[in-house]
Amino acid sequence: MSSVAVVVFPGTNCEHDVVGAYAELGVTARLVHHGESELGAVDAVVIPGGFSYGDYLRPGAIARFAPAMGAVMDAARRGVPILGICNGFQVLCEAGLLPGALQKNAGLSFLCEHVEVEVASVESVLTQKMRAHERLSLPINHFEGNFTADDDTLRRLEESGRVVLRYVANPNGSAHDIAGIADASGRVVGLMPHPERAGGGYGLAEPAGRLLAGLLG
Amino acid sequence: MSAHTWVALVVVEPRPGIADPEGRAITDAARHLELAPGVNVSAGRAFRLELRAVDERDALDQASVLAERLLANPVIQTWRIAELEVVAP
Amino acid sequence: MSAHTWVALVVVEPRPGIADPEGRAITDAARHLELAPGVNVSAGRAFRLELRAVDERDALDQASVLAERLLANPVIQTWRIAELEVVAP
Amino acid sequence: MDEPRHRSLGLTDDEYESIHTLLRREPNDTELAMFSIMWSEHASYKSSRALLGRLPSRGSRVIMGPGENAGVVALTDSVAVAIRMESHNHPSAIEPHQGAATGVGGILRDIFTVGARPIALLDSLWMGPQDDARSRWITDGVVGGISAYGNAVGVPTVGGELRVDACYGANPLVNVVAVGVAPTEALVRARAEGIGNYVVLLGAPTGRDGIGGVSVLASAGFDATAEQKRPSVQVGDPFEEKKLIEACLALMRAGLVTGVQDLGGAGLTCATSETAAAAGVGMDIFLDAVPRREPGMTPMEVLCSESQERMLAIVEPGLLDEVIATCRRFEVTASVIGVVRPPDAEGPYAGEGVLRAFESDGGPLAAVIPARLLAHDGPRYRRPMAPPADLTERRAQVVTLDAPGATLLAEVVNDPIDPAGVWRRYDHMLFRTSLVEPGADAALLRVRTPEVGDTGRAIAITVDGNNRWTRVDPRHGATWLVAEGVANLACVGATPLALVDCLNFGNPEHPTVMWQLAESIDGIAEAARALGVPVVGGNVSLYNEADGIDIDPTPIVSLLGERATPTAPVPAPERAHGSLVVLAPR
Ligand SMILES: Nc1ncnc2c1ncn2[C@@H]1O[C@H](COP(=O)(O)OP(=O)(O)O)[C@@H](O)[C@H]1O
Repeated sequence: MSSVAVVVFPGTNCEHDVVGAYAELGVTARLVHHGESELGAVDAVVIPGGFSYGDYLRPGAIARFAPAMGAVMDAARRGVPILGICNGFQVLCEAGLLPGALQKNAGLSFLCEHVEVEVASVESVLTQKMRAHERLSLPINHFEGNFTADDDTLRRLEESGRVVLRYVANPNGSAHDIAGIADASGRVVGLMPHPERAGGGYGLAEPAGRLLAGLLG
Repeated sequence: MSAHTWVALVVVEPRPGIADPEGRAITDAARHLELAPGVNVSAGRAFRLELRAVDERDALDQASVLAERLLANPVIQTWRIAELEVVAP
Repeated sequence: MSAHTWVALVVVEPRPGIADPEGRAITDAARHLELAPGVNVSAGRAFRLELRAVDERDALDQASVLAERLLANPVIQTWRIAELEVVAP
Repeated sequence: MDEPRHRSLGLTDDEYESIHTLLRREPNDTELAMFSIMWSEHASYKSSRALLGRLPSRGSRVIMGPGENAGVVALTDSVAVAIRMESHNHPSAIEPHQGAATGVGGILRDIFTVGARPIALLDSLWMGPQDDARSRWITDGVVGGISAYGNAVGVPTVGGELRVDACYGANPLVNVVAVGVAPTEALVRARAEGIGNYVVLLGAPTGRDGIGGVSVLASAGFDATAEQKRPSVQVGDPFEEKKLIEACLALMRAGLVTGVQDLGGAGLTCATSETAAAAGVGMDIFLDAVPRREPGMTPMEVLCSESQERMLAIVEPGLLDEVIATCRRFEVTASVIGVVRPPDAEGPYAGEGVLRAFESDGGPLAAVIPARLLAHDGPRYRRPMAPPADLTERRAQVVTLDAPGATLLAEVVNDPIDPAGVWRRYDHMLFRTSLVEPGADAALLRVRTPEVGDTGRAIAITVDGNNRWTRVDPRHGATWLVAEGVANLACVGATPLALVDCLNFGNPEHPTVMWQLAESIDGIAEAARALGVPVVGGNVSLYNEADGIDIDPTPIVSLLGERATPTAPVPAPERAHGSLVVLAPR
C-alpha cells in the first residue's frame, strides 16, 4: 500500500485535511514533524496548507530552513513525487524547488471561495490522471497566491509545459493565470487551490480526488 | 577585540520589473485621497537588526548575510543596508 | 515654480513597547540559523514614494501627509522619512 | 490637588473603603491596581451578576455551565462540545484590526482552556452607516482583523452577521462565538489543585500591553479622552496562539496538567487569583521568573499586563520535565513562575488561600491578597432601573403596507454590505467539515477532529441580534431572538442543545439601560425555559455609549444544535437577485 509523508511546520493547519482526503482514497498518510531530518520510506511527500511560522517575513520563508526540508530536498533528488498545496507551494518556491514567487493577491484581500481551473498540462505527477483542458472546481484560500516570475522564467515554464493548472477567471492577478506549476522533471508540483477541500463535509469530490490520486501514479 | 551593539536598517524592495501588487494598491489609494497628485508608491520591508559586532566590517557582514539568506527573496526582491551605527558598548 | 520628481523613503516601524510578533519570529529564525548570534530583529515597512514637488519642503509635506494618513497606523506604529532626494526635472 | 489614586484607577470611594476593610489594612499601589482590574465591570460583572442568575442554565446534557471558561454540553457519551461568546467592542473602536483580532484570540483560549479543540468561529458585527468614512474604516479593519487572526490560527469562521445602524458609529459591536470539541474525559477545569504543584506560564513574553485595559476600556464609555488610551492597544499573534493550542491539547491529552487557565483581560492577576480561589488554596508567584518583552517593568505592570497568547498551567513537580519537553516540541516557552500553597495557618488571613507576589524567590513582597477577595468578593450592584418614558408609543408602532412600511421594506431588503464580501475573506472551509455553504440559516458542521474521530453527528450554530426588535421592546425582542435561532437550526435539520448570549448595552448607571438589560435577560430566560434550551454561558458588555448616548439595547443570541450527519446536501433557500419578497398583510 502506498504511503504519503505530510510535513507539518509550526502554524501548518491543513495537515489533517490532507491525511483525511488521502484516507478516503485508501492511501495512508503520515505526519512528519518539521524537526525530523528523515522521511522514512515514502511514495510521495505533501507539504500542506496553513500559515507556517505565521506567514511572517514571507509565506514559506522561514519554513524552508526546517530540518524536514533537507529531507524533502533529498527526496526530490531521488525523484520522489512532491506536492505543495497553498502554503506548501509557497514553501517550495522559497526553497528553490520551484521557480518564481507568490505575492499578495492583486485585490489585496484574502480570498476563500470556489474557482474553476483548467488542466494546462498532463505531464506532471499531479495531473497525470487528468484529461488535457479538463475543467474542475477547486477551493482557494489565500492572501498570497499571485504567482510572479521574470519573463524568461515564465517563457520557460510555458515552452516546457510546466504550467499544470490555470485559473479560468483569474482571482488574484497571477501571471499567465497560473494556479499550479511543476519543476523540469514534472515530479515536484505546487498549486494554490486546495483539492483536498473539494466536497467539504460530504467527502472528497471526484475530479479533485483524481488529481490527488495522480501523485501516487 | 570587544564586541559592541550595532543597529542596521535593512531595506528590502521589489525588484525592478517585478509586479508590486501592494505598491499598486497603495498608489491607487493615495491618488484617490488626493493627498499627493501623481504619486507612485512601491511597497517594501524595513528590518532593524540589533547585532553584537566587533567593528563596522563585522556588523556589515552579519547584516548582509542575514539580508541575503533570510530577509530578502532574491527572485523578487533587492536589499541594501540603508543605515548602520554603533549604539552601545 | 516648476515641479521636479522627488523620491522619499518612508520607514514605518512598530511603536516601542508594542508587541512585534513578526520581529520575534524572524529573530528566532535568525538565531536558529546561527548567522548572527544574539541578533534582535524588528519588522517594519519601507515605502518608496515618487512625488512631483516644487521644492524639498513641498516633497516633505506630501510624504509626511501620506505617511501619517495612509502608510502608518499611528496607534501601533511610528514613521519617519529616512531618505529624500530629487531625481529628475 | 491630585485625585486619589483609587479614583484614577476607576474605583469608587466606597469600593476603596471595602478593599480597606477586607484587606484589614491599606492596599499598596500594586494591590490597588490588582483590585481595580478584578473589580472592574468587565471582570466582576458587578452591575449584571444579580440578574444573570435568572437564566436557566441546567439541563441533562450540560457538563459545564456559566462560571467556567466555556459552556460544555454532551454530544455523545464520550464527546463534548464547548461554546463561548465574547465581545471586544471597545478595543475594536480604538484599533479595529487588532481589537477584533485579539478578540478572536481571547475567545479561542477560553475554548482550549477547557480541553476542547476549537473547530469554528462565528461573528456578529454591528457597525455605523457605511457612507461614513470612519465607519467604513472600522468595518474593514474589524473584518480584516478577524480574517487575519482566524485564518492564520487555523480555525474556520463559518457564519455570522454584519448589521448597520447609526447608533454603532462611534461604538461598534464586535461579538465572536467560538465552538470546540473534546473527548469528555479530556475536559479540564480551571483549578489550582495540589499543594506544592508548580504554576507554569506558557506562551508569549509579557510586555506593557493593555495596562489597565480591562478597567479603562471595557468599563467606561467613549469620550474625548479615548484617544489617550491608545498605548494599551495589544497586537495579536495568531502564530503563537496556534502553537499554544497544539501544545495545550497535547498536555491535556497526556494528562500532564492538573488545571489550566487562560490569561485574558486582567492577565496574571486574574488567572492566579481565579485558579487559587476555585481550589481554595494559596499561591506564591515569583515575578522575576515571568519572561519579559521589555526591560524595567514594575511588579504592578507584570501582574496587570494583558499581553496576549499566554496560558497558566498547574503542574505536579514530577511531571514538569515532560511538560517542558512537550512545550519545546511545539516551540512554546514554558516557565515555572510559582507554586501552590496551603491556606494560611495563622496571621491576619488565617484559613484563607492567599496570593503572594514576590519580586523574586526570597525577594521583597509586591502584593499579598487573599485570592477570594479578588476573584469572588467584588462589589455587586443593584442599580436603579426605569423603563423609557416613551415605552407605550414604542410598543404601539405598527408596520403597515403604506408609505412608511414600503420605506421600511426597502431598508430591510437593501443590505448595505454584501455578506459574500465578508465571508470570502474568512477561511470557512478548513477541516472539511462544512455541510452547508455560507449564507445558509445556520452553519452545519460534521463533528470530526483528530482527538475524537468521526462522531457521525453534526452540529449547527447560529448567531442573531436585532436592534429593531430589542429597541422597541427588549423583552419580546430577546424572546424572538431565541425563537429565531431555534427556527434557524430547524432550517438545517438540527434541534437545540444549548445557547450562549452576549449582552451589549449602554451605561448601566442610566436607569433605562439597566431596565433594558433586565428585560432582555428575562426575555431570553423565558424563551429558553419554554423551549427547554439551557443557557450555558455568555458575556455582558456595558458602557457601550459615545458622548453620553447609549447604543440600542443589543442582546445577541447564539444557538447550538445537533443532528445526525446528513449524507445528502441540505437544501438551500434560493434568494437569487430578482426574487420576489412578499409582505403579507394581516
Ligand atoms: N450574559 C450571560 N449569560 C450567561 N452567562 C454569562 C453571561 N455573562 C457572563 N456569563 C458567565 O459568567 C462567567 C464569567 O465570565 P467572564 O468573567 O467573562 O469570563 P472570562 O474571565 O473568561 O472572560 C462565564 O462563565 C460566563 O459564561
